[in-house]
Amino acid sequence: MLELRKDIFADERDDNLKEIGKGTQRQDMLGHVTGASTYFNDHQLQGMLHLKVLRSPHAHARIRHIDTAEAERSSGVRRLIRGADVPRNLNTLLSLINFGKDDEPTLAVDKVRYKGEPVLAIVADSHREAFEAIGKVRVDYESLPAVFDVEEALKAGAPVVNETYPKNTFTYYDIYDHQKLRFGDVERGFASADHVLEQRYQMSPIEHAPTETNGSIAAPDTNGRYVVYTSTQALFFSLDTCAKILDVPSNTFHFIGGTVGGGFGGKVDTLTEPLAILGAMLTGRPVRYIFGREEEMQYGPPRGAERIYLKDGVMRDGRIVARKVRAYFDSGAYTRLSSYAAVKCAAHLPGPYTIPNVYGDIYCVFTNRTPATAMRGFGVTAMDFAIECQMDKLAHLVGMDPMEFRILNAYRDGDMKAHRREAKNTALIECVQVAAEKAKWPLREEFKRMSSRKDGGGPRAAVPATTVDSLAPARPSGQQRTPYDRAPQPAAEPQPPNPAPPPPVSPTPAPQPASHGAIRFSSVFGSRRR
Amino acid sequence: MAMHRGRGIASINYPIGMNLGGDPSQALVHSNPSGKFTVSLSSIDLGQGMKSVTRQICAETLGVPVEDVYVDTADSDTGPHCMGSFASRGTHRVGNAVMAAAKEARGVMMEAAAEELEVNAADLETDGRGNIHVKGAPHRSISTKDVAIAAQFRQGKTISGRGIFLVPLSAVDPETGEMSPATCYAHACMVAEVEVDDETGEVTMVRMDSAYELGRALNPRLVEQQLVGGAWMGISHALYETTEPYYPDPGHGPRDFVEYLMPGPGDICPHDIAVLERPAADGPFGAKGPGEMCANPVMPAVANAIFNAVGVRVDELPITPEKVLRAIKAQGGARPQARR
Amino acid sequence: MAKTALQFRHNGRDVAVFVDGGANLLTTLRDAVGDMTPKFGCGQGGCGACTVLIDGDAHLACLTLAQTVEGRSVETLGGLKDGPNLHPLQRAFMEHFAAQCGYCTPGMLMAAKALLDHNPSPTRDEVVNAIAGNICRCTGYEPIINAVLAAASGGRARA
Amino acid sequence: MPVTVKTFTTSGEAAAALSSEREARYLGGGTLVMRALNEGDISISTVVRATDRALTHLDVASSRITIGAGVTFARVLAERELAFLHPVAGSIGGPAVRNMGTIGGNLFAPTPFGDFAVALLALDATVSVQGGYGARDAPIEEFLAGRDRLPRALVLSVSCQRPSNADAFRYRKLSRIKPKGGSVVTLAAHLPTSGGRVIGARIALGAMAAAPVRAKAAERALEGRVLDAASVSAAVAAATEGTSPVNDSLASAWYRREVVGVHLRRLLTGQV
Repeated sequence: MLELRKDIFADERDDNLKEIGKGTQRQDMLGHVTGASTYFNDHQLQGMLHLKVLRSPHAHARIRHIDTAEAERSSGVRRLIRGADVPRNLNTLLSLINFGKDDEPTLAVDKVRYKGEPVLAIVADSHREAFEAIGKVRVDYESLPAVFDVEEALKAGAPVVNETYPKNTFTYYDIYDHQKLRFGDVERGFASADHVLEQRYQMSPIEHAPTETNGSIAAPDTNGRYVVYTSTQALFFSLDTCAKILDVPSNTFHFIGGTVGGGFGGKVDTLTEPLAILGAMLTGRPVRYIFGREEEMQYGPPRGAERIYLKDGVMRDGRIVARKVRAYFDSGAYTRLSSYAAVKCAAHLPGPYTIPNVYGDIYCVFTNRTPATAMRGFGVTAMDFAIECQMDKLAHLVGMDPMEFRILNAYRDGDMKAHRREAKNTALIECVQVAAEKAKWPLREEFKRMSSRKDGGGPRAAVPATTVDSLAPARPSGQQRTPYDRAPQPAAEPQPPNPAPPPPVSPTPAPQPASHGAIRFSSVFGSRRR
Repeated sequence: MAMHRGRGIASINYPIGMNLGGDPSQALVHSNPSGKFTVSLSSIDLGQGMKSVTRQICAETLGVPVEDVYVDTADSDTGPHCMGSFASRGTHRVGNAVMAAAKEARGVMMEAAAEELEVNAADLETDGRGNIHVKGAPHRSISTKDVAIAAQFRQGKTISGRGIFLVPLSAVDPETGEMSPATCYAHACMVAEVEVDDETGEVTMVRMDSAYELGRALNPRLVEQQLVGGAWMGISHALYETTEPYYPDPGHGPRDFVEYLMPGPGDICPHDIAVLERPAADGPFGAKGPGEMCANPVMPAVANAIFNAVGVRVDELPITPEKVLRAIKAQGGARPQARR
Repeated sequence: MAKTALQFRHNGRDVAVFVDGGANLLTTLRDAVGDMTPKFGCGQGGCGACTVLIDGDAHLACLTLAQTVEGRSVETLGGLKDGPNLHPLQRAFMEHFAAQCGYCTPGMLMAAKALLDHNPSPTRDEVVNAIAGNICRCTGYEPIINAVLAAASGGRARA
Repeated sequence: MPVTVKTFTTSGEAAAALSSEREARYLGGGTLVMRALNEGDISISTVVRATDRALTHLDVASSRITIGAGVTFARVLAERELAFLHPVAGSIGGPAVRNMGTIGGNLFAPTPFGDFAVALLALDATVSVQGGYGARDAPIEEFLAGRDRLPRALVLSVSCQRPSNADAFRYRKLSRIKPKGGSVVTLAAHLPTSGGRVIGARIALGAMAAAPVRAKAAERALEGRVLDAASVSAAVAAATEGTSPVNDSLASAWYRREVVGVHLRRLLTGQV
């Protein structure tokens, strides 16, 4: 049951609209209820072949030898694909937008780093024949010690999971092994606090479990191109990832998708398109590669587990004066998108509250499990679990009503946030007040009268003196440069307190963008070759 | 054997969009001589309603009924570039791109109408039902169909438009983490009520009351779909699902839908939702994106409700009956907290 | 590989196809008959996306050996409409916004049809049990249950 | 090696085919065999079917009931004479699985599945098996203990005495998901009474060992006694004896041991 509270913030809205705000029927609903909606797999192609992947049974092992003689003779087998057949068998998803180094092979060559990692693919006339051929492949593995705990992985002597990052943690800005957030001085905050509370929170990996599993169909198209029916959540992202891995111009591909049986973040990683296309290239026939449910659950990328240490200083009157976070993202064997999760997580601290001293160290850690990826609420969901459980404990500690405790500490318009931007368009207080009203949760009058639009800014708008880590080495040339990048930014001078950010240079008159920090154009996405 | 009830709350905000390599989306709007419009995208509909929301945004911006607009998406040969459907960026980025494209198309349409009615374009307005008339003189009117025919066959104008919306990359200061992560934030508060069996640790959802602030409910039915479905996923994350039940030990991972635990149709509870709208300065009609954040408040609210019911804090997800039972036994039995 | 001839009624029409030994009904309907409405979700019997009716009863096509439907009647979502007219269940799913990605919808509708064919005025619990074998990851089930109750005997469902 | 389907009109022929070919599997409802084929189990090259009507025969007229191995859970649910088994059949799968899954197939289901077998164990059922040389009957406990080592036999039917009164047979399945889910623990009890005292107590547990298992110590605690707080507590205290639960994704061995007693108490005291 949904109620629109039009009375709140009415003065900021123009509700004189015709189509916006109406509960118009979905454009795709008739297709859904008649079964006419067309998903990637709902295509009949003449002479379709089926691709199955041989996956590693070991979490960490060296590949000494692969014997495919018997498999190649197995009935119905059209082609066997190994790592050596992949034109560029090393990639990381965000290399397309200039973030992170290539660290993941499409098919493992020397080493397998997680149980289920693809080692070899077989393209055959039928599912059965593909399975039979896979059963005849002999792989000689040399098992290696594996590490599954994020903190163990960071200890000296831990097995090296991903040689691109030998310390088992993603490198940020070429200098740090974690993403930082520094705002004010938390140690001074803790010293002045009436109570200090440190807690540990732990989330475990979660599967997107869309009812449609990952998959794609690739087929030779006209004029030397390939048509690819795909379940991707990001059409051009996947198209360009395939262009890079298969080392062909991006217009070699004609991607068709758009109707997906649930994504939730689990269909961004371009898991099946590269091999399906390569299969079509090598056999000249349409090839379908679709994850089975067990594959999706155990070897499809999950939402990464996170371990969070959260320390707060709070005053008797309920004001939180310091919040320190140390968090570990379990990226699994490869980077994929987890490197960005740590950045998004750092930006989220300390949650929707104005706290004068905030400190964050967020690690993106490699372990020998299925590589994690984005999932609904990426980088924020687990941190919100930790923060909001901790807020309840702090309220309990100072004997304050949990709702009132949220309103007291809530951020308001004009406050300075920990990532040093002014809080605007805030509405946490109103949400708490309305939820309390709906749940018949008593609030004292003074808290009912508080507003996101009152009592913000002023002293709360200042960037407090901040202690930065002592060893801040000069910044080297920056990450993998592409020919389209401008010269690297000069090392950022310490920002003057409360700087007026320069007006954003935007190629088109984007409607009234909010103020941003220094602008650095990254590569022109999509049309460049590396 | 006793069943204990408890209530817990959580309040959150959520960043709209991505700060990674620049976050652009493009849109094309074109029409045919019968005055019908097509929005051409390459953005993906995962079920969140991408096609439906952009259709309404285009119709509103053009000033035509939604029935005159259809969205065609995800053919890389026809659709313009888009980063993809994730990070709550769809409504905001693609919506703005569609608005920009529709504005340009509207501009041409109004010029063509002005030429037909021999007035200044600035004196014209659309009635949202397929007609364009002189402000204050509704009888001096022309249908968008006739304008389209005139534009095509007499005036030689193409009623179409292109749009791009880019939130430029905001560089992150390595020392302080200073950055512009997002241009606007959605908000929410959730009150969850649970019942805990203190002999088995089983937790049952009793009800949820929530308030979500989303800038603008572009389509309240689609918003309701996200908030109801998102809350269900929140319950699933809170009490049920994981690919590694014994994490960080990778063993006993589920391989099918019997082993992978998610709330069934018999596990759902009433959920009473209020939606607030404080428009974002740069959102299409103020809209932010409800799709991702709607699950986030449920997990902590449920954990806090379990504490209120039996006095145990379980800080590890999912909060299985075993974790609740072990905590109850460790403190020598249930300790219900003050009822709120 | 030697094929086996198979004849059965598909949505009221007689069809004849050749299947491999061990082929399941889902692959047969999609690849041999060309009916794309039943969906592959798991191949394990756990998601219900492949639910079809065999002689009026709900079955999982992915766990049904194709040859076992010889001479029997198979109904899929492709046959639910009555000519151009939507079935009451289809209208109710639309009105109640009971689908988002739509991938579980074919299975949900066939499970609901099997229920209403045997029990025109089900209680809410009976609806919950009828879709117990159908996984939906998007809607949270509430709109689907409400839609089935609304479709039951023209909407006079017992709550 | 493509899969060959062999259909026989009599169970005897089917049993002979099963025992003669190493890679043959019998197709009951399909929930086990078809899943294996879908997931690429290349060890199956022959699927044996039997259309023998005897396999779907249901004899519920007398106090000794006989259920053909090919009878589905849905058919049990539709049979009024088998009302005492409705909670059992109703706790298995969704409606589609119940239209397909068979009583015979359930006897082979690995833990934590096989809830119908748990009920049959508590009812001291007999399993009629078609060996290579004709049918023979085996007590269900013996059948379950040896089901993995059994030469490839075809189950023809199961039979058991009808419980003396509705209250004598009780069943409870605990799963994390409602209304349908895998078993955390399944309990079935047959407690015939004479003069208020339990005579011939049978308690069977599911998901507490590799196959359904009897809680004999708990049975002994009730045998010959009135069902009261003392006897119930004695039975509950002995509930885990002889069990060997495992960790799986539904629950841990620790948890199963902790709660089996709680649920046994609720089963014996008739608590919902």
